[in-house]
Amino acid sequence: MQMSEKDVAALVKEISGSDVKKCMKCGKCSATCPAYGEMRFHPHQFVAMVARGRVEELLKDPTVTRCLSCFACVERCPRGVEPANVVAAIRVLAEREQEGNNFSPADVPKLLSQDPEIPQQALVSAFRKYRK
Amino acid sequence: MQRVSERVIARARELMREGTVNKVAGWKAGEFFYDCAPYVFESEESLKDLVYDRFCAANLSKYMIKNSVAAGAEGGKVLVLLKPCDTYSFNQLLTEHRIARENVYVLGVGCEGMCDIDRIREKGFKGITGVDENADGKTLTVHTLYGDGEVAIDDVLVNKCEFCKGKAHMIFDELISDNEDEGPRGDRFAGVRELEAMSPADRFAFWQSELSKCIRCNACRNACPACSCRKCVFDNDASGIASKANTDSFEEKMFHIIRAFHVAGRCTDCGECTRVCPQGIPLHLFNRKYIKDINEFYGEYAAGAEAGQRGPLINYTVDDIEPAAVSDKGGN
Amino acid sequence: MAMKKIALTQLEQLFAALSLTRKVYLPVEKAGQYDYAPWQPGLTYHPEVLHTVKSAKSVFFPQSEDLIRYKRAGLSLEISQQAPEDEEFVVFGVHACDVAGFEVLDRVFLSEPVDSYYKARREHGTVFSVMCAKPEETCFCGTFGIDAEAPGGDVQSWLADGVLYMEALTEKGEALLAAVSGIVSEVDDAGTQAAAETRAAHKAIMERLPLADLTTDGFGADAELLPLFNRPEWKELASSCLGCGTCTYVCPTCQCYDIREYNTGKEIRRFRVWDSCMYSDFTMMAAGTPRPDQMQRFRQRFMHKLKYYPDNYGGAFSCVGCGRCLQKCPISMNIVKVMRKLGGANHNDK
Amino acid sequence: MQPGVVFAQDYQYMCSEAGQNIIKDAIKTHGLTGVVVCSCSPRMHEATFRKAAAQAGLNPFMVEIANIREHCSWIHKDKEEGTEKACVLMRAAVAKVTLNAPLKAGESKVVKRALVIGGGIAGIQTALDIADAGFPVDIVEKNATIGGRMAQLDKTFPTLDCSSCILTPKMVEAKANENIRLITYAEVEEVSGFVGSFKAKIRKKARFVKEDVCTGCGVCMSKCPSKKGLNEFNMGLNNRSAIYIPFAQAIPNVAVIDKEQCIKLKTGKCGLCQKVCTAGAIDYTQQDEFIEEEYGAIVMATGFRPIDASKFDEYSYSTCKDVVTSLELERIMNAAGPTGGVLLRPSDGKHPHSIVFIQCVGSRDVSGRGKPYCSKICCMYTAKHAMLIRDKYPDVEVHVFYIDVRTPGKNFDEFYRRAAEQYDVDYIKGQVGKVYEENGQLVVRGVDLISNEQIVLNADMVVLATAIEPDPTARKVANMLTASIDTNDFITEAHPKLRPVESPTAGIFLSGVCQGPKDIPETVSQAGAAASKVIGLLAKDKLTTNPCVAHSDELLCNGCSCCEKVCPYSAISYETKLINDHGVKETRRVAMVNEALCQGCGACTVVCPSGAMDLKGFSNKQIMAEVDAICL
Amino acid sequence: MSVNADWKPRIVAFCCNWCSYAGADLAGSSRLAYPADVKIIREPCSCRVNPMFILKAFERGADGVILCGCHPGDCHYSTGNYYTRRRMALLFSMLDYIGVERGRTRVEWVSAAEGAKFSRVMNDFVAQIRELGENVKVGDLRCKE
Repeated sequence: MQMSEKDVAALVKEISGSDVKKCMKCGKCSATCPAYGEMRFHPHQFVAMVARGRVEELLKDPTVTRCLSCFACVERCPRGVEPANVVAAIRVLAEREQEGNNFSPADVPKLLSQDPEIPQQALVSAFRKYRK
Repeated sequence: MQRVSERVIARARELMREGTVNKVAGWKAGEFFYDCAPYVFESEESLKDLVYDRFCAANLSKYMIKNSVAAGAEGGKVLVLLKPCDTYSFNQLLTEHRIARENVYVLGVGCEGMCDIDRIREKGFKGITGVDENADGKTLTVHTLYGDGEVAIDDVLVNKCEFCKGKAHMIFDELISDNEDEGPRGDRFAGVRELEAMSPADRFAFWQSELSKCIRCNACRNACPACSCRKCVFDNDASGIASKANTDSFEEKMFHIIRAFHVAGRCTDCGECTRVCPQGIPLHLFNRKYIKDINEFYGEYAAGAEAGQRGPLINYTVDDIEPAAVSDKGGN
Repeated sequence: MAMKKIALTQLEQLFAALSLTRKVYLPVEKAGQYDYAPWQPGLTYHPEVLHTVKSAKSVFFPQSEDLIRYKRAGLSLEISQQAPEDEEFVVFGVHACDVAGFEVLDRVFLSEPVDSYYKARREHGTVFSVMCAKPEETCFCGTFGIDAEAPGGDVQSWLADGVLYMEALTEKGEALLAAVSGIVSEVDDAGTQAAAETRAAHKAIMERLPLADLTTDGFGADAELLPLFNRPEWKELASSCLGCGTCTYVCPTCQCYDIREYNTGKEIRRFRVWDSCMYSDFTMMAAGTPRPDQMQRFRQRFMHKLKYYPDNYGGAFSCVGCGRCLQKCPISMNIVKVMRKLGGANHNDK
Repeated sequence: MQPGVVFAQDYQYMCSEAGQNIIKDAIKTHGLTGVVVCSCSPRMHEATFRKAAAQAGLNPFMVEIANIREHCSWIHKDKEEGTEKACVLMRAAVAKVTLNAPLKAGESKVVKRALVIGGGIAGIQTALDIADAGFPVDIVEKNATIGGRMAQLDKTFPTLDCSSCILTPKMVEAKANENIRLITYAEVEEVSGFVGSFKAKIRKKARFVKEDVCTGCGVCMSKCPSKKGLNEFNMGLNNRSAIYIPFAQAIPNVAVIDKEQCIKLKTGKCGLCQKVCTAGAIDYTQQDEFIEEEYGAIVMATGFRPIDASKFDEYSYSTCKDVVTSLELERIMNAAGPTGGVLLRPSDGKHPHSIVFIQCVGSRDVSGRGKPYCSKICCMYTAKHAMLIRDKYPDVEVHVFYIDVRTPGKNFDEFYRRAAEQYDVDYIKGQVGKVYEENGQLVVRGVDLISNEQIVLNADMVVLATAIEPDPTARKVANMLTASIDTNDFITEAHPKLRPVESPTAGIFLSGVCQGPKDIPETVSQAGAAASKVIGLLAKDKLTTNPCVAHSDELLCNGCSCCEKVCPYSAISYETKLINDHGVKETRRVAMVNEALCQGCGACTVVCPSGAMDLKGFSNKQIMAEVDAICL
Repeated sequence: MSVNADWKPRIVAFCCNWCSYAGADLAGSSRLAYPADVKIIREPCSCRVNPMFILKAFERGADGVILCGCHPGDCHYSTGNYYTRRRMALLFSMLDYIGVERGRTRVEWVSAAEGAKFSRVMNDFVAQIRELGENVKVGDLRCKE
């Protein structure tokens, strides 16, 4: 069954374990983000968009992979929102929407050719998470 | 058990001899092998009758209410033998200022589980004259007037031991134990869950059948270390709910619900109520229900794990669950 | 009257036949425990069960019974009295000890002033005793001179090889057996022999019981009251007593009761309930209780069974050695321990 | 007729004079021992009918009301049903009243003296108001001078007037007022008793300077060779001598010796101050003194402090000298401060050209590093700082990172807008992620959520609007007073809306930030409110207590302390005493209810398993009688 | 379950003096009707309600018991209803556990301003009790004769 965008947003919340309603829109996550310039949507936007149920754009955005998963935003957030986990949840869902869930070493060169700037940390963390 | 037993008895004698204590609360050998009774020994000589074996299930904590005060008045100290589970009751009584701690010397004694003579009888043994613990440590040979038989210890444990809370003592001045604490034994809430899973009608039928056996002998109440009121509301004609016998089936319910409620958050699950009930009513199912509810509603809480704890019913948080969670509707 | 017999497997038919004309009480299992309750189709007798939790006295002297009801009617009081039992019933499966227990109660309730409720039940009830199948280590009826092999009552019976041999002892008993003559059959010599053998085997066991040596020495009408009363050992005997009423309520001879009232909102019910001398409010009076200490209450119970009652009733003891209290006391204190400590070799005169 | 009822009368306006007379006459004629009025809600006329009964010589608490109007006739359309219900309600009231016992309101004395703990603006204002009403007040201040936090401020918002200019006259007035006794450099050690008669033990710490002799000339300070003590008044931005007067306008204007810094007290050598003191005020042998006093009321005015900013390592507060807190900036901007009022950055004393303010440092923070609440004053003082800097030094660029700008208050938003519009303060909606030093330059990285860009700014100074928290002494004092305290250590008010300046513990009042964050005008108005409550209390000669209070039957009490723990008013205490239980004499620990403190909620009655604790006027038996009557 | 139109449930409502009793007064002065089956007992605070009272009501034949107090946080005595909340959660859980129908007991927070809520709650509760029918599980039979 096709899920509505709202259901997907709910799924993001469930996977991330993050309560986006706690966000008070201070922007500390984005202020602290070292990959801010690399990402089309910034951490605070992620949180706001998921809260509003707008996840399609996020799922389609290739720059979500640029999040370093450094967890600075999680560490610094005064409200315990955990934006990095929201980003990670988007990534998981994006992965799931693709054929199969897995991520094999063979995919790495292809990804690199598509985007030579992709941070190594992102690859490693994706590899840890999605290798089956 | 044998080894611990010898050391316990020797140590009690020693403490009495050297004057650390002048009384020893323990279990006194009875007419049969299984009927030792709680007893306060007052001389070293009398300690010849002290036993500590598989049939010393009685919890001695409650006896400390009177005896700790009496010991203080006499300028002495009373030694009490406490099994791991008994220490919870002792702590709870300390929390409630019922025991004069300074007059008590707690000798924690290791326990491998107590046997229930009634459960041995239930296995079909009649006229039991003795049991021997077999070398495997797992079975008993039962001698009867009508021949011998064998029974697995696990099958005849007292209910509280079947669901032992653990082998660790929560309080002691001195410890004699060979047991490693392996944590709780079995799922003590399984019985509660089983009932919860039944339909309300079946639950009602279950309790109706169990409680209709109640003869209101008050053994559960009088054995309970939490039910230590000087005068129980059910004995107090001025309370408005005094009653002496189960004249109507409602009275049993009233008695047992109110009793469970009065000890909620204070009950240490010592299991004495079930052990002493002459009608074999599984009274622990009331108390464990409350312990389970409290754990689920307000976070894990073990009454008597420490002295001085603030019990869940004399406490609150601003975001506690609403009673609506258990009564379908209501609240905000 | 000659002995009759019936196969154990046919007992249900006997109960069914009897219940046409009267209520039949027998030990019935409820949630793992046996107590006397009316027979219903599907229920049968379990000879292997030695004791009901509450003794058979509960049939003649129930734990709770209404006496009178009263309510306001305008400015006056409307009072209605509970009618005493007026229907026939039979109590089946009573063992020798409980039958002896009835005699203990009879001396109290049937002597003046007669207890009309108890008397009515005794008159309308027929006691059908059965010799106990397997006495246990806690049994000591022999101590009180009870012949377990002749359980007594109106009809007494013995079980041998799946057959119940019965014999009427009273007119009531004869009438009862006559009522079921179509179901019970005559007993031949072999049967008489079998019944005698089962009695002999039983006697042999009785002699081997661990409490067979227990005597009433030091107690009874001949014992001196005050020295016994003042024995210092009472204190240690009572020291662990929790003050519950278990021993009292399982006892076949305890006969104390309290009269209480319950306001239903529409009327007042005055009823009586078993009381226990172990309770702190026992014989509570306006000025307080005469026995404020648990030791005194504990002593009262055993002095009554072993001294006061014998004094009042021609030397008979108010204990029948059924052993229920030995099995049920939460802290394993009981009359045997009391008798061992204060009587026998330890008694005052020795 | 119900059992016990001997007289019944129907009348349309029972609450009228004539109706009341019917009741009074009936009481007298029939010798009634109880009265049930079937009428409107007891919330309306219970007092009326009780008074009428009292006038007829019947104890007023022998009156019960059956509410057959609001709870019956006004809501049930079916007349028969309604009548039936009215009868039931009457029956319940009759059942209850037959069990009522005459109650008498207790009386207790009122000591006509108040104690104010804390000598900041809150404490001073409260004390002044109480003193003006003619009651003696003691102010106990832990520091050597009164004045508190307000004395440290440079200007106040939104008027920008000089803080000390408006505070010091009040301080002087407090000293001059005959009814006020200042006990400075002192702490409350013990409090016992209850409303109307508290007993307090106050420790007056040794100053080593005779308070009544010192003239405050200051010579000792200039001669003192030990000058390494951090100047607390200036937030440690500069040093002071071991013997010091906290600041020029200190009240009392008396020196104090810091015994940790004093060479004489540490080594026995020196004694210079004693030599130079012409008044002979120095006394190295001075010991702590104790003052014991009785009070009718106690006011908590323990104030606040900024939280420790070093927990927020992303702002580099502990590593960069030019990252300062707002209160430090107050001192830097103040003419009496370490820089003489010139804006100079702490690291090198140079003039800063760019200043970044960061708001909500530790406020609205549930991560555990900060406080979950809004500190309330930061938005406004930051606007004040920004405006003052832009006003005095137009060359300085000022940026303010904010989450929300909260300005509810008279002329507050106008003030903030002025900062942004007239003074060109750069307000950036967003937070700062990191402050770091790069090649000797402070760099601030933050985000502008509106333009959706990450911003990197060079700054010469960074000012942190750190959250405020209750002064750490508040918890200790509250425990002493058995005043309840919330998870943030703010003192709980008796009712958040209706009794905001009272603690649930009778006789304890709250003034200032100890109850919750507030600015100066709010503090002053609350201080006045607390004072008026105190005056209302002290004006009474006797306190009459609510007679519907808990009562413990000592024969039934187990001594378990459950009741004590649930009592919101600390009205229950335990006593070990000899009890005669039907002839058995025993020493037992039993609960005692202080009727002056008990408010009659009944929480204790339910936790008491033995039923020893009962509530007068709403006893277990009375309520069960009502239940029985209703369920008939 | 069939509902007998003639059957009148007995319902006891314990209301705290400061909020819910006043809320009931407001319901009255606003003429917001609810069934006459509800009878109110005034308590100083919901925390005064002892589980004994509730069982007593059932003993005497009540079909439903409802307890109303100030909203959590608004208690006149600061903390009373917090204790009520815990006690009643546990008591109701036990009643459910012994097989008494859920829904015979309820706790509602009704402020002095919530006359409409009081009326709505009582209408709803009475309807619920009517649905459940007569209380046959927890009552003293002697009171029913």
